[in-house]
Amino acid sequence: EGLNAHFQERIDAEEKIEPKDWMPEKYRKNLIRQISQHAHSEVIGMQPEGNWITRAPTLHRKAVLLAKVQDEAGHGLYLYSSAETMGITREELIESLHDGSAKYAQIFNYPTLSWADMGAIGWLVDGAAIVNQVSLQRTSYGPYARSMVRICKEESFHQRQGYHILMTLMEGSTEQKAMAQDAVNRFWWPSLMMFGPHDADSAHSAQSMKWKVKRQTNDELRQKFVDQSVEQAEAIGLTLPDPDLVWNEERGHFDFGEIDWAEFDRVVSGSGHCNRERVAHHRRAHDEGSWVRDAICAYEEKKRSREVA
Amino acid sequence: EGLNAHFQERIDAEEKIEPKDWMPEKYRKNLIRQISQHAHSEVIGMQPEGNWITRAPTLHRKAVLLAKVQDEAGHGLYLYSSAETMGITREELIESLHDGSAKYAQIFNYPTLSWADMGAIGWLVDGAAIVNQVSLQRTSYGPYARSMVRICKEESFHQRQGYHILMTLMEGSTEQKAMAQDAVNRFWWPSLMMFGPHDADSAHSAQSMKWKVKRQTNDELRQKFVDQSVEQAEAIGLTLPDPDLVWNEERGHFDFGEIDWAEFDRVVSGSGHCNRERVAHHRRAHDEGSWVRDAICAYEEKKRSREVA
Amino acid sequence: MKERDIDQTISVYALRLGDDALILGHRLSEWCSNGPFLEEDLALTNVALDYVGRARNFLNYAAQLRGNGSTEDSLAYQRDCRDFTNFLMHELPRGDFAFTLARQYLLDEYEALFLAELLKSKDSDLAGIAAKSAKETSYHLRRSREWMLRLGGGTDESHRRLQLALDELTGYTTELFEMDDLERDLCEIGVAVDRSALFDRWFSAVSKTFAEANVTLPPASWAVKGGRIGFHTEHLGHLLAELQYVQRAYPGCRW
Amino acid sequence: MKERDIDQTISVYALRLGDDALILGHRLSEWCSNGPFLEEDLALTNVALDYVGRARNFLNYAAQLRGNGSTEDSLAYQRDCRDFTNFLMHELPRGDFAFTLARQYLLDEYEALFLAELLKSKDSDLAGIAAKSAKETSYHLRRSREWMLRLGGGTDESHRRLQLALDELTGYTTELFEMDDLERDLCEIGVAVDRSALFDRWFSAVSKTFAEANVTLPPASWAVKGGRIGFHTEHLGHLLAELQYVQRAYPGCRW
Repeated sequence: EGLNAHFQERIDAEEKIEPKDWMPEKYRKNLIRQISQHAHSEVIGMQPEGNWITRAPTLHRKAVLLAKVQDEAGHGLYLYSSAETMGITREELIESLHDGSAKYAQIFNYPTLSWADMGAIGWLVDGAAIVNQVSLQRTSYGPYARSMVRICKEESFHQRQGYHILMTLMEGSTEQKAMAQDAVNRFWWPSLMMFGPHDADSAHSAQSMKWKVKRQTNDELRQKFVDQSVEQAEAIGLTLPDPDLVWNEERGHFDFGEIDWAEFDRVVSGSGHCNRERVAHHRRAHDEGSWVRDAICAYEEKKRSREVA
Repeated sequence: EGLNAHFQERIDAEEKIEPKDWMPEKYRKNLIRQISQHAHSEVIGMQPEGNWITRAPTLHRKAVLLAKVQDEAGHGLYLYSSAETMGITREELIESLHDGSAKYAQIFNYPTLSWADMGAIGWLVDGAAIVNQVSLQRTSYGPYARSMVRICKEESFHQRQGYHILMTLMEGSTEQKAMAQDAVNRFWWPSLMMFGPHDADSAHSAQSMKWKVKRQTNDELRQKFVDQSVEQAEAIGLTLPDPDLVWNEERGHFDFGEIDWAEFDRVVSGSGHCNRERVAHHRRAHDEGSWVRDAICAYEEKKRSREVA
Repeated sequence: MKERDIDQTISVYALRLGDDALILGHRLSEWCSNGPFLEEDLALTNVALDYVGRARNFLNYAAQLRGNGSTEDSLAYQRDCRDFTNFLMHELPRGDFAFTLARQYLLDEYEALFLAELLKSKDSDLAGIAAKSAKETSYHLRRSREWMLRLGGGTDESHRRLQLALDELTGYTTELFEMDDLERDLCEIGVAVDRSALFDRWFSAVSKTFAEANVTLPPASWAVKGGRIGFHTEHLGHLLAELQYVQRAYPGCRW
Repeated sequence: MKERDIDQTISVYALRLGDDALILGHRLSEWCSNGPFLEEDLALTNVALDYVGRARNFLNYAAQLRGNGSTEDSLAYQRDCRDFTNFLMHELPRGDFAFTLARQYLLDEYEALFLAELLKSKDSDLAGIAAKSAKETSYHLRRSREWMLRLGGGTDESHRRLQLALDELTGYTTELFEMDDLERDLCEIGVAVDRSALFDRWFSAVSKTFAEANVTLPPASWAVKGGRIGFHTEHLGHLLAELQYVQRAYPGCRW
């Protein structure tokens, strides 16, 4: 009890919790869940964009996309390391991904169907991620907060690059404009879903706010994202696919339509276009790589025994 | 001795040798070698053309190409059956293909690099094959001769289809014409090599002629092919890549340049673009299919035992 | 609907059926020289050929109604991923032999029922294509059904692979039986088939076969759909890159 | 040679080097999300990125000399298989991890020697690109060499796979060291590298590594060549279908 109270005092005083500090078991579990979900999202997120690296329409765009996906791998690494500070191994994290007990962002279960999707993902998906991550820079767990600082710097590049892809398309041919609008039509609502259920329906929210694992609620963050996106869309002639989107003078925010939570549930429960494939892809690569990992272990082992001898 | 003499008498009298007839061991071996090489050529020949089925430029051409490759599979089946009449099994034939002891036509070690290659293969490669096969319709071994009759009918379709592909290209854009000419440049000499070494250098020829396994010599058949090809090339504006090609009034045939036998030997000895891949492809498909073949056996076995019970 | 509108609607309908045939035919044609033995190579190529033929018939009719210089080839080679309207099941990679044959069997049972209805279409062109196709499909079905029994009743390995294929495929069957307004409208005037009405017969047929083969088509706890509105899997784009390369690289040529 | 002819010859030379980098970069980029563990995914993507950058530098220079509105992108996206001049080894499918790393190591040793010479080219653009590339390659080489030791000295399985990869690759190394007239001419005026002169040093370097890794590069009893004259394997066409699809499907657009 005393430990718990002291822990909460530290949180309230905006102290960062560090790996060796005492923490409630639920806090630990909650964070492992959140960080691992975040890590897996970076890693699984390599697939929908990786799908277009070999088809990028210019060498410049190809280089930028490659660099971006590389950054995502890097983010995955930071985040796995953060999670590992809580006493879970990478192998365990990967196992949970494969057996379905760990999640990743649902948006990566949507397929990438045109080059414009690289723009929409950069602009909207990375955009939504940043809104969330900026807020998480002040999360109470030290290693996680520090990961977020590093990640945020890179993500804002990604968002600008995505936006630039769409801008270029919107300045192009009729077909290109249609391609850009179509991508935004498909990714807008799933991006809003990225912030999670409404605050009232959010299972983990209240406790997470108290522990300052989360610093702003789902709905606050979502509103922020909507507000910033409307202006950006208008600037390049894109229409956001929501007839209810309108400026609310009184609130000082944009009102927007209700999210189709049935669709969200459908995707969560396995009916997204790519649910099975994303995990199967990861599992295949992991399985195909097992002989390589074994080889390194054996090699290092031999080296050590030679050094001892 | 008496058997041998009697056998040769039958051959000389143009009687067909049938599976149950006595035959010299060397005749049997020679024929197995020749029929299996022919069968394997049909089967391996599916690969270079199969390489363009998914990229055929019109649906009509795709259907024609599919039908052609299907015919090749069919020819492979007839020929394996002919070989099997001489007491060798399909599995043994395939094993010899995989271990390199059985050959297939060297021309299939050349890669198909453009759509025009489908034209060149049909016109030249099938064209050369027909010249050979027409002659083999009168070969002394009955089952083989009958296979040839069936096969020749279909092959002449294939040749016309190939020629038609080239004709269409030659009526097309500058790029299409160049594509057609390039394909002919690459496939002309290898087609001439299909008839094998000069008669003087041919290891098996004399005995094969005596047994009427072969009815015309390599050089006779090659000359026939050259003569017919020159006119066909001219008709659609293609140039055969041989500066020495010229009409010889006295011989009543076209003279042509010397084949680059060093190149032929290079390809035979493993330096063709596709030697390793053709066999590896066949082996992979065969290995991947082993569980299917096992399943049929097990299923038939179970059915039989149910019927007995 | 006005005459002109009806024609355009039928054109879209024929396009859908053509896309189904084209894309499945493509996947089947990938088996060429990759079959488990030569007879099967020949048989799979043969089915592929039937589907390419069917695609040509439907696309040709769609092009004719569409006008504006459309041809079977412009429809096959000059539309991008989002314009294709085939069911998602058809575009899934060929997988192993069990996957290809399980998909084929599920679709053969579906096609047999579908074509038997399309035969009665008031649109005589569609009815004519259906007549020709139905004969092919009855042959395909005999073959693919036999393979279900062989694989299900063969070895442990073949049984395992077949069951795995069905686990993967089940969620893609849902959209085969879902109608949209366009098809409902055409259905009302006796042109299109009410696919939703085929489900019970289909399910009972496949259930019977799978019971005999000792495997199960898992209940649809998930369903991926969108083919008819061009919402595809990531596989189709790669397929089209290959299918369309020559036409795209040398535009405006005759071949 | 006349000034103008020299420029055009150098343009072809730069194009060759650009094609090598572009095609190998493509194969490496296919590893994205397919590596054996995340660090390696990152590392392979990084090498791919270096090669794409190198391709851009060479192709850009080739385009500049070529004129007529050529750009790095028109060269990468608007030529067909027969116009590409990369070595055949670069276009072979990625294979397993052992194959990709063995190819990379063979090429890294080659590139290290080649770039060290190109650094001294009288053509300052080529020398400049070489300088930047040489730094990258020395990093790549350290990595790929280490992997040869790890795989050769790891498990029986990794040793077997590495040896298999070398058996497959050996015949493709010959053309790395064969000169044609064009390169000989440029060599004479101090622009190009005499690749034939690199063989001994290359062979001694790889032999040393392979001895340490307990594998062998089999003697070249066969040699497949033709990349520099556009006589490719069947793999390149499929690679290009993917690489060029978007540009081909929507011609004349900015991206």
